[in-house]
Amino acid sequence: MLEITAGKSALRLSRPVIGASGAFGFASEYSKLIDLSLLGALVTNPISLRPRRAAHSTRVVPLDGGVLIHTGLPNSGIHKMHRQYAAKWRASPIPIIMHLIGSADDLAECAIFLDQQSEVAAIELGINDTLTAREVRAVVATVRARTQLPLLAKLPLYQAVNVAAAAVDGGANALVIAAPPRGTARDPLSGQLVGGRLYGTWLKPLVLRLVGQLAMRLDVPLIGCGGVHHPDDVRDFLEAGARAIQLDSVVWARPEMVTAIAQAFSVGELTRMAGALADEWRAIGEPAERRTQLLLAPPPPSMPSPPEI
Amino acid sequence: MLEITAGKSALRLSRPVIGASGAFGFASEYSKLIDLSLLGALVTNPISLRPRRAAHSTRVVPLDGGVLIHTGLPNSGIHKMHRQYAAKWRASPIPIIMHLIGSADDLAECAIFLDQQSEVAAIELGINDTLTAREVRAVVATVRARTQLPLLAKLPLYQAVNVAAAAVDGGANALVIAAPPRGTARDPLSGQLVGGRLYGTWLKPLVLRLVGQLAMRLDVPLIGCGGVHHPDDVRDFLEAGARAIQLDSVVWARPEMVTAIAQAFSVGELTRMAGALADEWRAIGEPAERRTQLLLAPPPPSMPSPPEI
Amino acid sequence: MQQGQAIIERIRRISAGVQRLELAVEKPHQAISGGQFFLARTDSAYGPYLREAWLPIAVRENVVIVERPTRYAYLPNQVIDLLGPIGRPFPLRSSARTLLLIAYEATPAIFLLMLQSALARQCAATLVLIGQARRYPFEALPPALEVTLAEYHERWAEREQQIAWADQIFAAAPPPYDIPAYLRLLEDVQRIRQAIGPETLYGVFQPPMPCGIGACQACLVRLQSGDEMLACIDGLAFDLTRVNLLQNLPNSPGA
Amino acid sequence: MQQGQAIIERIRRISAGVQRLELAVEKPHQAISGGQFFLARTDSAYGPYLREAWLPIAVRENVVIVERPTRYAYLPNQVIDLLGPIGRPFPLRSSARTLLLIAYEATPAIFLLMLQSALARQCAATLVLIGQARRYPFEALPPALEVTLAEYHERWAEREQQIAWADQIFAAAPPPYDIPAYLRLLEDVQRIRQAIGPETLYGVFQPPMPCGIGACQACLVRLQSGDEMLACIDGLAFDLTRVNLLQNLPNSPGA
Ligand SMILES: Cc1cc2nc3c(=O)[nH]c(=O)nc-3n(C[C@H](O)[C@H](O)[C@H](O)COP(=O)(O)OP(=O)(O)OC[C@H]3O[C@@H](n4cnc5c(N)ncnc54)[C@H](O)[C@@H]3O)c2cc1C
Ligand SMILES: Cc1cc2nc3c(=O)[nH]c(=O)nc-3n(C[C@H](O)[C@H](O)[C@H](O)COP(=O)(O)OP(=O)(O)OC[C@H]3O[C@@H](n4cnc5c(N)ncnc54)[C@H](O)[C@@H]3O)c2cc1C
Ligand SMILES: Cc1cc2nc3c(=O)[nH]c(=O)nc-3n(C[C@H](O)[C@H](O)[C@H](O)COP(=O)(O)O)c2cc1C
Ligand SMILES: Cc1cc2nc3c(=O)[nH]c(=O)nc-3n(C[C@H](O)[C@H](O)[C@H](O)COP(=O)(O)O)c2cc1C
Ligand code: FES
Ligand code: FES
Repeated sequence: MLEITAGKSALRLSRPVIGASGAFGFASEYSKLIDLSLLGALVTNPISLRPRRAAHSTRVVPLDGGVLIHTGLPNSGIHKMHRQYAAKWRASPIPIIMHLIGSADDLAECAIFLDQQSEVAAIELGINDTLTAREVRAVVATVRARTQLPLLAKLPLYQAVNVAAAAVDGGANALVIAAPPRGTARDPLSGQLVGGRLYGTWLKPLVLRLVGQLAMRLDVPLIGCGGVHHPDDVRDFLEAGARAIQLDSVVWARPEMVTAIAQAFSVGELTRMAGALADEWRAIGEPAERRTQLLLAPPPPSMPSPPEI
Repeated sequence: MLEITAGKSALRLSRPVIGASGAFGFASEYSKLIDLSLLGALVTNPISLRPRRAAHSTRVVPLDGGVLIHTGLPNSGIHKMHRQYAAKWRASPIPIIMHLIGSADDLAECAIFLDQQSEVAAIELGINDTLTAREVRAVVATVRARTQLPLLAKLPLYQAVNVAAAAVDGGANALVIAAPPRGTARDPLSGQLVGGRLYGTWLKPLVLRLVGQLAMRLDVPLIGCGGVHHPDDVRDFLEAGARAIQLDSVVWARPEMVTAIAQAFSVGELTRMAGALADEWRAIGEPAERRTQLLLAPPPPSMPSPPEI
Repeated sequence: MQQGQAIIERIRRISAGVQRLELAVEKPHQAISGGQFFLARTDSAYGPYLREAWLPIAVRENVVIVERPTRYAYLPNQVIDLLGPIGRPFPLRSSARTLLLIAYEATPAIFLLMLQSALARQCAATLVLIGQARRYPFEALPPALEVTLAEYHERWAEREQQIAWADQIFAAAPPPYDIPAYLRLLEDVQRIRQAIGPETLYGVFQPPMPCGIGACQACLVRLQSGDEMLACIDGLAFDLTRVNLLQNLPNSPGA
Repeated sequence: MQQGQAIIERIRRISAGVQRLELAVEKPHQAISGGQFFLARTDSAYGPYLREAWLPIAVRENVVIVERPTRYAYLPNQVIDLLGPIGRPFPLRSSARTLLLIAYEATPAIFLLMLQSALARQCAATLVLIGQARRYPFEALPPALEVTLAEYHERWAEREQQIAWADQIFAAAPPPYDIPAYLRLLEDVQRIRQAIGPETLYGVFQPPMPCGIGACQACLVRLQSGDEMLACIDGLAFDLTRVNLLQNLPNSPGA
């Protein structure tokens, strides 16, 4: 059981596996395919104060081993979204975390509204790529001042190391490392270069490094997000110092892996997963610092890979 | 023909395709497999003032669609390297660019040394990931003050947008976007998490976006580096505003593609490559701004992909 | 919508470009109707990362026949991971007696399952194959179907009568869709029929579908009302009088 | 070293785990000697990104036979892209008359091509298969070769005599190499023979090789002199009395 506390309120995750914003929809879309109660929590797709419409332009470019997506974050604004989804969120077997985007003023207004409601267990703030550390602290503090809910900050990949401490100073109770990076690819349809966010297995080594670096520096719970496609990936993130992970595009590519990953964890305690080596494996309860230090300690004697005979 | 000039000295590239540091070795290693005269220039593996030894630790982790490498940048120091390779560099059919790494003081000493020599046509500075914009300007200016040679600055992926202007202010004559990012992966051999730089086709959309962003802001020649594996990738980089590209790990994975990519360019002028659409294609001579603007202009009427019948 | 496994039982090449795969599928995948499809993965690895749309053209007990281009190679007994059925059945009106199907430069495969039930209830149906679509092996089509060929839209000589004649009209194009073609068709239908009733003129919209389940919001189609609909949930057929065609141009200036 | 194409002419499974592929290769790839190998790519895509090491076990005119684990599936007529030959031939001394080859938990395939020429010039050769290596189908080995089996190094009962007897000793392990095993062997050889002459005791080092041509510097092996050598250029066999074994432990504390 992982608890992310904010004063008297707390977000309790029965398993360290969370459905990421953008991948699972606004509520129970995936309940047709997946037993969502296997997850520790679900983050909604991004929600803004005012309605946002879908991007006009090309929204998907399939890539070798990944995909570029630019949706424009369509949603009908927090008040209408709440009317539309409150019943589903109440019926959800797992805590719902709302992903909020917008200016500091917009986010403050959203936070005040959510503080009056009961369906949402925590807020995840999407931190814009262009904000400086000082601005990140200010945005988070603005929201912090207006809600009792636990506050997660999802940091942009490139800026994660630079703005992480500021997000914690501002009052974030946990950090999500990281939002998927932006990229450019040629749209085969229009023949033009288009921009969007990038998803794929290759994200994992990039994000894993940031988690390792931040776990050595910060005391706040870290949630790894990016390129998790296999139970072994969860093990790697936990060993690098994450307390939980988020699953994103794997649910599109191989929904059955979401279940496999979630089932690799029994409630509260952590069983060893397929492929895990006994002497490397650390229980999830140990503090992040401890686990990360171990990575830098002397290695076990060499373990030759299985012979090919 | 692309010229990168520094006062009276100039680096002249007959083709906008360059062998990147770290991939092609120190001189003619690949001449057994590739006609190097097809390239516009070759950048040496990183060279430091003093000798550096190979990393003790795991140096290669094969990944899905890519590879993590951490060599420690072994080299016997600039003076010994020069004695060892000067004859080969003189005999090279294409200009040799030396990739230098080290502190500002080390780099200054290397620059003074190279300014006395004749084999090297330009310097590429490896800009450390941890430097601020101010520090980047200072490092580049220190080297600039000590050599007449054209100066390329190779910027770290995550920091490229933040430090690019500073590198130009410091006196860089061209920017290489970008050095491969660092990551962490589990070494199957030791069972431990290890760090290193990441290579693979998936780098391209990340780098392409940075090139597009910088081309709109800066006037300096940009050289795209990262994930180029196909002639069409070159076209994408040139359209986004790059004046040339560097090839790195493709030479390991598919050496024949280096030749295919280089041969897609006739000398000076640019022929259309396989798969290029006539109305999208821009000549290389046009200024970067012009080409990048076109990306934001209204699109041609929709072009359906070839039917599957 | 379910995830399940299918086995390729038989592979039949019906022309240079088209092959038909007979898939033994599980129960939930046998209940598929015309206009619905599968998102398939042939590989346990992640290349390609997104699933492919597989179009069923016939269902026989536990066997679904899908059509695939011959440039993809399959093996008998190969196991395929299927998500589906995706989308809504095409809105074939029970009162419709005359059906006009138009394939612009595209395979008409997406129509064939609906066609089966339409012909079974005595609809008269005409298929128009335009441009490259003429390469489709129409010998393999049901004999009761009337087939018209045209080099391009304006050369489709019978279009006045055929458009006037049809109770319902469905048009398809290479994925994702072909807005200019749909615009030309819409104008023709407006001119020829004056008022276009509801549920009369449909275009097929098949944008890339990362999730296929309504979660990722990447497959939105914009309507003139300002609303947006998901192709994977509300599609693939959209009423062309209700879609905002200009706002769905790929990479349009409004982006 | 050249890049070229090979065609799989024949596939023969010689045990549950081992198959032999007969490859028709181009001229430059026929000139391959014991200890050298190919870096192969079966696919025009980039997965896996790095090439695989393919070990030739025999050469007959334009055919090279390589050994591959049976968990990889190949097809007759499949085209393979080969880089090679990589590395130096194993330094078999012309004066050597007795040869000891040791496979620790690994296939002895890397020795077989050298063994062919050694046997041709009347060397006496013993192959020691240790641990999992005993699963190798030794019926497929040349009859002139003496084979010894052992559960693990310390259970290798004949090692005193065999080490004392051999003019040259070569040891292999699963890639990249097995430093603890090589250390145990080195200690034994030192104890049994007192002085170890030059060109006597070799270990095979096969780190991952991104380039195979001496460019990427990723395959360095550290020597006791402080020098470094490239496995792809100077290997695969390194004199175990000259290598700094502790500094080549994977991910060692010095890192
Ligand atoms: C966490 C988070 C918080 C957000 N908060 C807000 C908010 O507060 N308010 C709000 O309105 N929105 C917010 N958003 C939404 C988001 O920031 C933007 O609205 C949306 O991404 C539009 O950005 P863009 O695509 O124009 O920018 P970019 O992705 O930066 O691209 C700029 C333009 O350049 C083009 N381009 C990029 N690279 C190249 C290239 N190489 N060559 C040529 N062209 C190129 C792109 O296609 C694009 O048109 C938020 C998003 C996130 C993730
Ligand atoms: C352009 C350039 C310029 C350079 N200039 C210099 C120079 O001036 N002087 C010089 O000496 N060298 C220079 N170098 C070389 C380089 O900066 C370092 O010497 C070398 O990379 C060693 O860094 P590192 O691996 O220790 O650091 P990092 O890659 O930052 O990693 C720090 C440590 O943490 C570990 N780690 C990372 N992520 C995780 C994780 N998630 N979990 C657990 N552990 C993790 C890593 O394995 C590593 O041990 C330069 C390199 C470049 C590219
Ligand atoms: C399909 C999809 C997936 C997303 N995945 C994530 C995610 O993993 N992390 C995150 O912070 N936000 C996610 N979001 C929200 C994006 O991070 C981000 O807010 C949005 O993509 C920004 O701009 P764009 O989609 O308009 O380019 C996702 C959004 C969508 C539409
Ligand atoms: C195999 C290899 C490839 C390299 N490729 C590049 C490169 O593409 N760009 C670059 O700036 N430097 C390159 N270098 C140098 C690295 O960018 C960088 O200086 C070095 O990798 C940093 O640390 P590390 O290898 O010790 O992790 C390469 C180095 C090696 C060994
Ligand atoms: S494909 Fe994801 S919402 Fe339709
Ligand atoms: S594999 Fe690249 S130098 Fe040996």
